[in-house]
Amino acid sequence: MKVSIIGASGYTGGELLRLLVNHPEVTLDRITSESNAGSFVHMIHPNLRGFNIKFSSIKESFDSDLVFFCLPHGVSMDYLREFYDTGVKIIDLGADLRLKDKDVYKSWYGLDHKCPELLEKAVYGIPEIHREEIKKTKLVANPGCIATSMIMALYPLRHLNIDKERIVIDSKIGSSASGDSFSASSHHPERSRAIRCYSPIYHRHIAEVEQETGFKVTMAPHAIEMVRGIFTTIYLFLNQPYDEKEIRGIYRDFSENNKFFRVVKQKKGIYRHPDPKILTGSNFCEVGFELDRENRRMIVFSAIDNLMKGAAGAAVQNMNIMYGLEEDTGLKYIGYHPI
Amino acid sequence: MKVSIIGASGYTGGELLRLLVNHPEVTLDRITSESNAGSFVHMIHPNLRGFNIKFSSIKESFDSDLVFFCLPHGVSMDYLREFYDTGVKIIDLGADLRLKDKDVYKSWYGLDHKCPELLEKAVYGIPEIHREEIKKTKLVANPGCIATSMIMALYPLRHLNIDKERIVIDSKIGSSASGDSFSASSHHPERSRAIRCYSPIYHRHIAEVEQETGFKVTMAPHAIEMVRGIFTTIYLFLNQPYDEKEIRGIYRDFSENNKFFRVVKQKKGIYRHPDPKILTGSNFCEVGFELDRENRRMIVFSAIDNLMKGAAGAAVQNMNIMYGLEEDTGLKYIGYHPI
Amino acid sequence: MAECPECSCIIEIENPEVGDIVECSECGIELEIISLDPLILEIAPEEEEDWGE
Repeated sequence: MKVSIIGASGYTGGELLRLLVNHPEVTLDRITSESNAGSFVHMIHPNLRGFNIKFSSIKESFDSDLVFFCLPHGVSMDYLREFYDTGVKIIDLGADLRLKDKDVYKSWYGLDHKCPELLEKAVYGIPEIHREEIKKTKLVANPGCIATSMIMALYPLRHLNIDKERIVIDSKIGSSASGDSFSASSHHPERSRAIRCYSPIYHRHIAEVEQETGFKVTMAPHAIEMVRGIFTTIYLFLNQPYDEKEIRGIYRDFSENNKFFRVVKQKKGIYRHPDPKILTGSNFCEVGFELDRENRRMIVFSAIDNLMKGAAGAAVQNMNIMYGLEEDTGLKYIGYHPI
Repeated sequence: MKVSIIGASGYTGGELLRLLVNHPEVTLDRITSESNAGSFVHMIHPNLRGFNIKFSSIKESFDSDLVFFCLPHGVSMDYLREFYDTGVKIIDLGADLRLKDKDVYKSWYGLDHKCPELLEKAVYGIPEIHREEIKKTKLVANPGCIATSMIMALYPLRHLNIDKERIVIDSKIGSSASGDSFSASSHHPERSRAIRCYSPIYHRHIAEVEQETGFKVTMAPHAIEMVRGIFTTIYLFLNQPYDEKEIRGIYRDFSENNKFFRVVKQKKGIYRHPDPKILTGSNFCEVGFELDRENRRMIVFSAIDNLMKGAAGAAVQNMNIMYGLEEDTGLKYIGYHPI
Repeated sequence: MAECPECSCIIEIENPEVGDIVECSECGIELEIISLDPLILEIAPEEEEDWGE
């Protein structure tokens, strides 16, 4: 199928392009970037040297079956309706279609939604939850990266008797999650080795967790010494005692139905809990846990590559599902060890 | 074809296994590690979770067409003759077969060679130099990682009028190049952010450079803040003036005949010279240069991933050539950006 | 097809027009088409990019 990427000069667009150039079923149509139109992609994404792909402009003609939107939130909205009306399939990696309720959207993003009628048409792009709907839709809202790491860990526990009002989440985030625009705070001497909490409590991805799991969470993201990767630590209060086998069983069943979901809780080896370090470039989400039976508490760990399962990898996974392909087509990436 | 890895618990063996599990023409036979026999591979290489491969012992029966040796130098020698005599194809990723002259071997490794008769049967495993011989041999000596980065940059210049006795090489090396055995100096608080020159002048890989290019080099490797990657800076004294187009032409021709060799010298973008950062996990060698015409000097840059083009990637490339396959079969890995 | 005056890489140009700015795929320099027949490229005036170092 012929696909285009709108806004391909950013990290998400670049990662998506890396996946698409080696995807067996895909031929590329337009790879747009207004500021770089006419220039070679590898001047921005050096890992794509040798492919000789050029950026084009969104104003040029399209001949695509599916279009990926990798535009900042608020900008996507300007083009979504125009493209949707042409009948083309769309996967929006931005935030404009993630929240079903335009008032909730306004409260988190401070913008009036320009195409609210698309909100209930869009399917939230976590296949592990919405696989059947994704098969039938023409419009997918790719989830936020931190949201993905939280939802993948919490959703399988939705039937447990836990205090759904008191969930504490402490997330550690790689610098690539804030995109390629640089600032004083991203200047190497200031950013290197920092442990910097940013937008605690009011991080936008929280809204997606509540929408998808019904859990009310408090979350604080911390930028740490990492480029790719999200490591999320979730603190749960249980209303009744559970034992390890029960919890592990729940997660194991979930992994049996979802090939990109892995349970990691080992007694041996260096990597006994999930670790984004070894997931780099792969589409896996690894979840583990530690149970404090007496005090009825549990800690759950969740690790992903924010540019893969948290963005481009999930987008290709959604595309595969929309076209009835094997879900891991063009996504058979294994992490590297050591890295 | 059926292949085995002998000594698969180390970083090179693990990287080779990562490539082989996704190689279209390969089925795995034995994956040995004496200390881990019977245990799952992913306890040592967590990125290989989900493949359920177990380590076996070298004492068990083999049914392989080709065997990769990933044993420390000196240990390989104990098994090489035994396996060679069975007629199986061998690629030795260790150092025991790299130096053609057993006395040179002894001077660099301090050991008497146990199977000197294999030395002239073994082909030095840089396809960009020995492609035709590799097609016909049953025994390949995979080159050293730093040696690879130096030879790939110097070999194309072998006909230039340069002072072949005065070549200065300053190499920056990732920690994975010293393998998985830990020590006081590899302890994180001591190793993190270190810039530590180790075995200057007498580094063993120098012998391979002189053997393959005829150039006499002085080299000092520096361990820096990097896990994967080698960045080699080569300082050359020219006996006559050359201009940029000539040098670029030489390297461009070399890259046209060798798909894993790339010339990188750009006027634009962040990555204007080679950088191992964006080659992580790929089998490319990137070479660039800067010419000082008036003073008849030149600096050449060479970047590789020490575990890929410097080890496992080259080994698979050699295997592909030995079996008449496309050279990049199972090696179509693109670097990641950002990483 | 034309040769980049900076690095002599051969550049393919679809429907070239005089005055167009094209980019060399190998060295990334910006080039201006100054004639069509024969197709000739000249290094386009561009401010020296600040390396930030």
